[in-house]
Amino acid sequence: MFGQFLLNLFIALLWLLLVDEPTPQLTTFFTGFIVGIGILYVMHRFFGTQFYLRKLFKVLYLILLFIKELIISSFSVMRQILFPKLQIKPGIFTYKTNLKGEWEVTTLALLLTLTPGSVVMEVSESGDVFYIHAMDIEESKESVIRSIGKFEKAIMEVTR
Amino acid sequence: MKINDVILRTVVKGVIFIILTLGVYLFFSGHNAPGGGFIGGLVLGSGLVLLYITYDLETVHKKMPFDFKKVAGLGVLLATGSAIGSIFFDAPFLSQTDTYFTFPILGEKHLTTVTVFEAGVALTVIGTLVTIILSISEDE
Amino acid sequence: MSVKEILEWVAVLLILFGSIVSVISALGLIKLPDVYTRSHAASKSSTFAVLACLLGAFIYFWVVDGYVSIRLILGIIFVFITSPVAGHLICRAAYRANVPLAEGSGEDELKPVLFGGEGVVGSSVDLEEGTEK
Amino acid sequence: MTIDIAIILTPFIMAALIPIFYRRLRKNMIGWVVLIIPVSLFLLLTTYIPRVAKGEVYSHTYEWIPSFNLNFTTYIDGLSLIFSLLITGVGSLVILYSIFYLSVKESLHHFYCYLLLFMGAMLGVVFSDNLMVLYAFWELTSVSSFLLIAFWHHRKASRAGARKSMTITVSGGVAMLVGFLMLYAMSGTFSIREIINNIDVISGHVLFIPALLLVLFGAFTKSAQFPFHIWLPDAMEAPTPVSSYLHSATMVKAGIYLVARFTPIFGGEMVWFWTITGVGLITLFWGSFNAVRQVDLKAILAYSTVSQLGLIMSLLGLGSVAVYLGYSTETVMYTQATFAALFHLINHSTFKGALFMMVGIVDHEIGTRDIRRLGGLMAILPFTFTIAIIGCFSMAGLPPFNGFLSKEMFFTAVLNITELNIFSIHNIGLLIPIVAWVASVFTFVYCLIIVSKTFLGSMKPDIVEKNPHEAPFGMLLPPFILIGLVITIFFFPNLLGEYILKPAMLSVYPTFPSAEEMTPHISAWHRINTELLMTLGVVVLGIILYRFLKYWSKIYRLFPKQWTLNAIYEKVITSSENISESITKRYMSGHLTHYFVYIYVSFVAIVAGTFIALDAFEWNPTNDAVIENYELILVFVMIFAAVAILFAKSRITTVLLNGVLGYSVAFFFVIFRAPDLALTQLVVESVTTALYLICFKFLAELKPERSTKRVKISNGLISVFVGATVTLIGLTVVNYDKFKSISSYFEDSYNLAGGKNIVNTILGDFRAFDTMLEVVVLFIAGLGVFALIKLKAKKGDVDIEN
Amino acid sequence: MESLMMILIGILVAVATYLVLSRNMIRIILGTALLSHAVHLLILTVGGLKKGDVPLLSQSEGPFTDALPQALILTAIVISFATTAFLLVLAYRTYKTNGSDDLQELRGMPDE
Amino acid sequence: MNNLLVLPLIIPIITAVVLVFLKDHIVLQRIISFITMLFVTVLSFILLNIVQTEGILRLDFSGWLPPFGILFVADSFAMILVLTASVVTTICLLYAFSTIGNRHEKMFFYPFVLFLIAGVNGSFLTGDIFNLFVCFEVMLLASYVLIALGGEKRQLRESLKYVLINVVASWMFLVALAFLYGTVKTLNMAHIAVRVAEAGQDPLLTTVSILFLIVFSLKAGLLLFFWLPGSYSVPPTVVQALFAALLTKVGIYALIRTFTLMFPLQQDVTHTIIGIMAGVTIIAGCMGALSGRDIYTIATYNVIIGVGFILIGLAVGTETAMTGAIYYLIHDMLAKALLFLLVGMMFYITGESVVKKMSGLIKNYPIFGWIFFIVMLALAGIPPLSGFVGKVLIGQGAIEAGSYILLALGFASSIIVLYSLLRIFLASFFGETTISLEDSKPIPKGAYWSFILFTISIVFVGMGAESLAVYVKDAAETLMNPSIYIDAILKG
Amino acid sequence: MKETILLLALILFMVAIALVLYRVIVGPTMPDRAIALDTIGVNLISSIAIVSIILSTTAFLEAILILGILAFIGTIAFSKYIERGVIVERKGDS
Ligand code: NA
Ligand code: NA
Repeated sequence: MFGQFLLNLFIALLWLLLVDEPTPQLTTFFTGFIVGIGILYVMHRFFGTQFYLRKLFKVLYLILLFIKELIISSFSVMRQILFPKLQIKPGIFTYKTNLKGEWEVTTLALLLTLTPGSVVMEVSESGDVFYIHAMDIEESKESVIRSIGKFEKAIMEVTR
Repeated sequence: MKINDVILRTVVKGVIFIILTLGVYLFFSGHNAPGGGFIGGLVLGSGLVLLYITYDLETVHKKMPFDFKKVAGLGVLLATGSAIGSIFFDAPFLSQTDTYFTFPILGEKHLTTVTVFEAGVALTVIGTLVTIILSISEDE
Repeated sequence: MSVKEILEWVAVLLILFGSIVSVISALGLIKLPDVYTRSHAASKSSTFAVLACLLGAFIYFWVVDGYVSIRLILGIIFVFITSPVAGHLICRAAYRANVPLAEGSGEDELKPVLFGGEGVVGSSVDLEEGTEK
Repeated sequence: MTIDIAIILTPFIMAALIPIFYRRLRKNMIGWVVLIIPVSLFLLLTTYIPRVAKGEVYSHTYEWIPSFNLNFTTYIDGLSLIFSLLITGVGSLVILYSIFYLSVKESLHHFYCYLLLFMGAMLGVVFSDNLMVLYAFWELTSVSSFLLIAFWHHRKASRAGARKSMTITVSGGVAMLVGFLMLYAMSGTFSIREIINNIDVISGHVLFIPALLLVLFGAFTKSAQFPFHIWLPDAMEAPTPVSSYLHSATMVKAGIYLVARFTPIFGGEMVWFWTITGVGLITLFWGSFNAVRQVDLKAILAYSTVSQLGLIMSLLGLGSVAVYLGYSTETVMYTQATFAALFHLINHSTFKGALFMMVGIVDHEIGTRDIRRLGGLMAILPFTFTIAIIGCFSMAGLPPFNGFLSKEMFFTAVLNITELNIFSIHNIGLLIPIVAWVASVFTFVYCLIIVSKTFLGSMKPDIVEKNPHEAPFGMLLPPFILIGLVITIFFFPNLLGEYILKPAMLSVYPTFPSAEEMTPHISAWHRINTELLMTLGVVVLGIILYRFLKYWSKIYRLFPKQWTLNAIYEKVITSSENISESITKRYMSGHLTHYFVYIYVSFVAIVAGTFIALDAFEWNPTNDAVIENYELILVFVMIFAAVAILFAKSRITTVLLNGVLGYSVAFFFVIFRAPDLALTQLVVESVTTALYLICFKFLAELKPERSTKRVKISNGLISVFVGATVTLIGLTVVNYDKFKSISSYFEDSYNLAGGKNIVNTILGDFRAFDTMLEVVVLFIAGLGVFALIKLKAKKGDVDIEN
Repeated sequence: MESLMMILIGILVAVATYLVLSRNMIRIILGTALLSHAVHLLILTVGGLKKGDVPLLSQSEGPFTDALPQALILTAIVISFATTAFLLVLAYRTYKTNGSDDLQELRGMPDE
Repeated sequence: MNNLLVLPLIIPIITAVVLVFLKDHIVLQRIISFITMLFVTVLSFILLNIVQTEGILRLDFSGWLPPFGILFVADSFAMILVLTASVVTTICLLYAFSTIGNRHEKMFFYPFVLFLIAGVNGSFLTGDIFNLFVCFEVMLLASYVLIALGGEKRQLRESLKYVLINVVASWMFLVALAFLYGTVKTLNMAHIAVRVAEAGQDPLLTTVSILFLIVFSLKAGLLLFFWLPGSYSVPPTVVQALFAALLTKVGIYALIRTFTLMFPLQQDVTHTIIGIMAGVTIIAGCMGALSGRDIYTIATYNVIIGVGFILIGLAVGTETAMTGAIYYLIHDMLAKALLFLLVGMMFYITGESVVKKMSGLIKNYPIFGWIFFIVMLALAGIPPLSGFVGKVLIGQGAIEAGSYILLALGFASSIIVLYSLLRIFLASFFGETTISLEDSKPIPKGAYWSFILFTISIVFVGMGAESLAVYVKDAAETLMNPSIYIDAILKG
Repeated sequence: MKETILLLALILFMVAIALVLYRVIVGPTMPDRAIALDTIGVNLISSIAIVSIILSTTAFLEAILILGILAFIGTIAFSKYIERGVIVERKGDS
């Protein structure tokens, strides 16, 4: 995966040398990089791995997911702030995840924290159980558990 | 239940590069934009402190076995040394020289002895900041 | 109205929006009953507000000055990544420091794990001033 | 190197060499070696006599600190010669005496070293023409006499006596120094002779009288004049040779010398006349009156010395009239008082020196000086008795001893003065002879006491048991030489007058044309006159008083003990120490808050005081930048946070509020266009807050201030005043626009220093030196924190470690 | 604005002074922190506020706001930081050895 | 050439940092620090002489001409003080070698001393008012560490007070600087002088000058000396000696500089206030010295008296008085350092600090005792020792100016000085010796050497005052004629 | 108009800061204060961005990132302090 990226850089550099301007320009380098992307996309199957920019798309997806959750959750919080009569019942519940490794766990935890009405409070020593505080436990617990699978999948798309 | 700092540590592993890069950037950009040796050093130092907070003295010391007092001392020597250098060229103490060098690829760059001076400042700041925090933390 | 002008307005409105969100979240910080619920306000609404504002600024500088500020983007990324961590850490700390959940809270599955007691809400430690042992 | 300076320096050189001799020589030899110095100096000085008698003077200048006119100018004239002969002559005898008097177990090297120091210093005093050098030697006499008095410093009384003498004489010296400086201010010179030559210029100066009084203060303390005489009796703790030398013949005469030396300068002043005469007479009386009540032989002699010094002093006062009157055939007679003073000065040295040595012998052989335990010593100490009786009779003013001659002249002088009609003398002038006479009566009484209580009557049994012997020859020789002089001078007084006193008279009265006229012919016998009758009266009344001493001595008990001068002196010293202590302890409480209060109060009082007194306040907000709403909010946030700190109960809250303030400051830096500042402030504030938190681990939680309401209110007031001071001055400063800032220069930073960030070019180039040092400061702090934490006091470590 | 700042500075100084006059070491140290905030603002204010642009030649043609006070404040901030760091450590060491953080109890008598 | 000027500051700093790297090589640390100070001493002496022939020297850092850059200015006054400070430090180091102990030495004792002297020298030399602040801070930070180093209970307690008071003092310094910059808009001291003169030192400027007066008084111990007795009695002896010799003197230097160069025009206000403050200081110092029952108290209050006395010279303000003040400064630095070393040694030998609990020391330590005697006389201004010339000249100046009250106070104080020290001498050195020679603690050789060297210098300053006159007179002349200084900075 | 809106936004952020300050002062618990302080930092970031626009300078954009960093470090430090009483531990896994 990383080899592809290095190769891409190499192509860009090559491009820079080929163009051979009086002073090297950054834009030329970018041009070379884009050219490299094209070449690599065509060639990626020869490497036996995925096209490395595909991961990039997955990452972008994940980020968009983050943003979406953030927007939704902040609106939900604001709603609770602005409507005083709204009854909430906070509480703490657990969730056990299938994800492994610090990056995966962390990403999931951050995502969960950005989910409406929930904050990850603790991660168990083993690293697979989340203790989650919910703003309104009845409402949040279900929605969280519902969306958690989606998150796990999105993360695994990136990492595995 | 023992505390599991996995989230913190993972995130710090990621953002520490932003912080350190910013520190280096600030250090170099000082001459024409806000920044400089002092603030650069502070940010770099803060980055190190972040590591110490996230991990612990022993772990960080194993991976970065510096005596930060000496780092600071080195900084002072660098700052004063760059200043004293001018004496040997019969210029007033602290005189800074600057020239424009043309590098391959990087192009024309402005090089000045101020940079050495600022590097001294930065090292002192880093060294001192970490020394202070570590000394206190090691106290019982 | 040119694209530029529209974008400018978008930027300005984003900022205004952010500021409103920020005030609301500040109100939340005052109004919500306990530290955990307040942390929701802080780690979500406030973050959202600042992201909106920074994005607005980014667009504004881009559009008006033609200035693509990497620093702003980095700032956005940084805040975005770190603010949930902050929320997580503070809640954890508060909980470990015996800050009670608000009255009327529901179940607490963490308490038995951490303190070995029943999952009942509201430990009775007084945390009025500081939490040092 | 000329002779005169050699004379002064030799004793010092010898003193420096003593430690060397001390190691090489047998202990009993050291005195003999030392003796060489005064003897040879004396002989050398005698060679000056004929030349000085011819009116020659010798002066040489050696530069010491010419930049400030502090030069070593020696001056040998008649006056200084008298004193120098006394110093070396009596000095020789005293050293000879001390060789026998002091045991070899004593630390002789110290003794002779001090003695030589003292001798050199005295010679320096009398030979110096430069006031500053004179002062230097003057203080050196105090210092060396201090060492001599404290010679037996393991005794408490010795130390106390030394301290008293040093304190009093040095104080006098300091006053005298100020007087000298005033003289310099008036005349522009430190040379006594030049001042005398410029007397017309300075005599009308406002500083003239103060200078006069200050110089007199010095002279009086040194010469043990009332009420400063109290150090002298206590100084008797010194070994007897010291007393005999310092406290009869030399040091106490330094004041006399000074007065004589300055008579040409100040003599024409009424203040001078009255002060010296008055103080002299009081001292004369007080000394003799008190001598009578003493039981220690040395104390009697001490008071007697005080009294005799008063006598000489008063004579100098009387003689000063002649300076006022100026030269004429009628006025010459008034110079005779001075003549008598100088004459008596020599006489006193002879008989008093002898008497001290006599007491030394008694003390040495019998082991006590208490007259209550003495008596009947005539039989076993016949030679000593001879010394005593001759010395005492001379002191009492009886013929055929020199004291008689000068005493008669004293009476003449006090009688003469009553006829003058200046200085309001006629009002109380008659008191002068009366006091003089009464004092002489007491003098006679204590002389009788010395002789009879010691040598007459029957011996006390405990003394008999000791089986004492007459003193060795070496101890008797010096007093006998002096006694010999006592008698010789009586028979050949005019030799002394002609060769020694006459040239000195010219030194005191430089404006008088001839010394011849001022040198009276001294005759032991003259027709019966008032003076002789007065002497007769003294003898008759003296004997009566001595007979009935038991009955009238009760009057001494009338003086309450706590009101003696000594008691007052002690009281002043102790109470000034105690008052100082209580005041100092009161404000130096060790309580930091108090110190801060002093500092802030001074700050407000002095700074705001000046600000208001000079009417400097101005306020003109028209040039102010506009205030935006958000800035106003920020200001309120800051005020709110600041005030909240005052009421915060938890330390975390206070630190966080401080952080809020710091961040707000950073935001102000943003608003006020200071990006570098904003960045730095943000980071520093955060790091500082972190430091607080880290350190809180080792600190206690805040406790509510347990101050009283009064303290809180006063602290509050102080705070408000401090804040107001800063604000008011600040408002005025902001409006001040007389100058353009130098910083416009830095705006060319790109061309000058190659940087576009002006602040950074200032820090890195224009003012890089500040930055360099600031880095050093930071480094020191870091290193300091490390050292402070790592270097902890060991357990049970008392602060002995240096 | 300058006048407003001066008043703010005065208030900060007054509060700081009150803190410095208290008996507790933490309060006193905080007082010194407030003092430095105040004086940094003071230095900036006396140079004139908002009289020009940010002193960066790359950002504007001028006129610039006075850069010299900014440089001075920077130095002052650093020094104040250094001092505060040392002071804090000194304070807690004092507290630990003397067992009190009350300056009145830390008077110490001359005859101890 | 002029680059030499920075060496008295930069050489100690660089050496100090190098010594940090030699933490555990104590002997090497000693040698290097001593050689450094010796070098600085010689160098200062050379510079002092160059100033005589070439006039005021200046070094514009980075070559920026005044008033824009920072500069060092060496006039005779500054160089005399640099030289004296360096001499004192050199000799004190000798004392330290044998007494300070390994624990301190390993905790960067020598670096801190070198930083201290660097700050002190920098304060004397700088020609920029803000840089003066920075140099002060270098000195202060080093002093903070030195005073607290050791960690004793009392030491920390007094250190805390010392640091806190100095922090507030530094704050006041900054406030004063702010007001100064706000008015005259410049930082170069000569340039300030020019501008103040141009404005005729109006009421506001005078107020600002008074603020500086307060600031420097706090450092000098003029009136605001409360911090001094406590903090000067806790650190190790050699540190006390350095403090007594150097720290207050820097404040005095700053006061003299401020009111002769920058704000000389309203003397009826400023010098009157200085005079009153000096008078009160002397009185308070005398009361303290009288009240003292232990050697440290007496010694510290003597410092305060000295401060008051020197500042009489400034308050009086004539050239003679200024000459005297400079002489007295030199004297006071040497003699006070020696006094504190001696007092510390007394404590070291006996373990006592109360006067009455010691007795008869002179028998077992004769040289020690006589040196105490000599320094006592020198401090009392007894001729021909070091205090005399200064005292006489200040007295002369006071008479010239008609300041009789100050004259009386100043001269009376020397009696109290004598009295207070005499009390120590009589009670502790004289009297019955209770400890036999064998049982008495030996005085380390290095300490003896430092005593003797100080004594020689005290005698030299007194007897050889003439050899210093050319420097001192030049210094005073420059102080009294600020135009000489100003021209040297701004013209040429 | 845009100017006014920006100013309004800035004022709103300031108001938010002022409101949050209440939480800093009142607490009642330390985590509350920590959260509040974090929020203040975040709001300051926004404010600086707006001021940058108003002053039309990019000089302060570093401050934004730095403030973000500091707010993060500060919050971590605080939470560790609250949780463990120390900020920097000597040994791992304590
Ligand atoms: Na969430
Ligand atoms: Na601060």
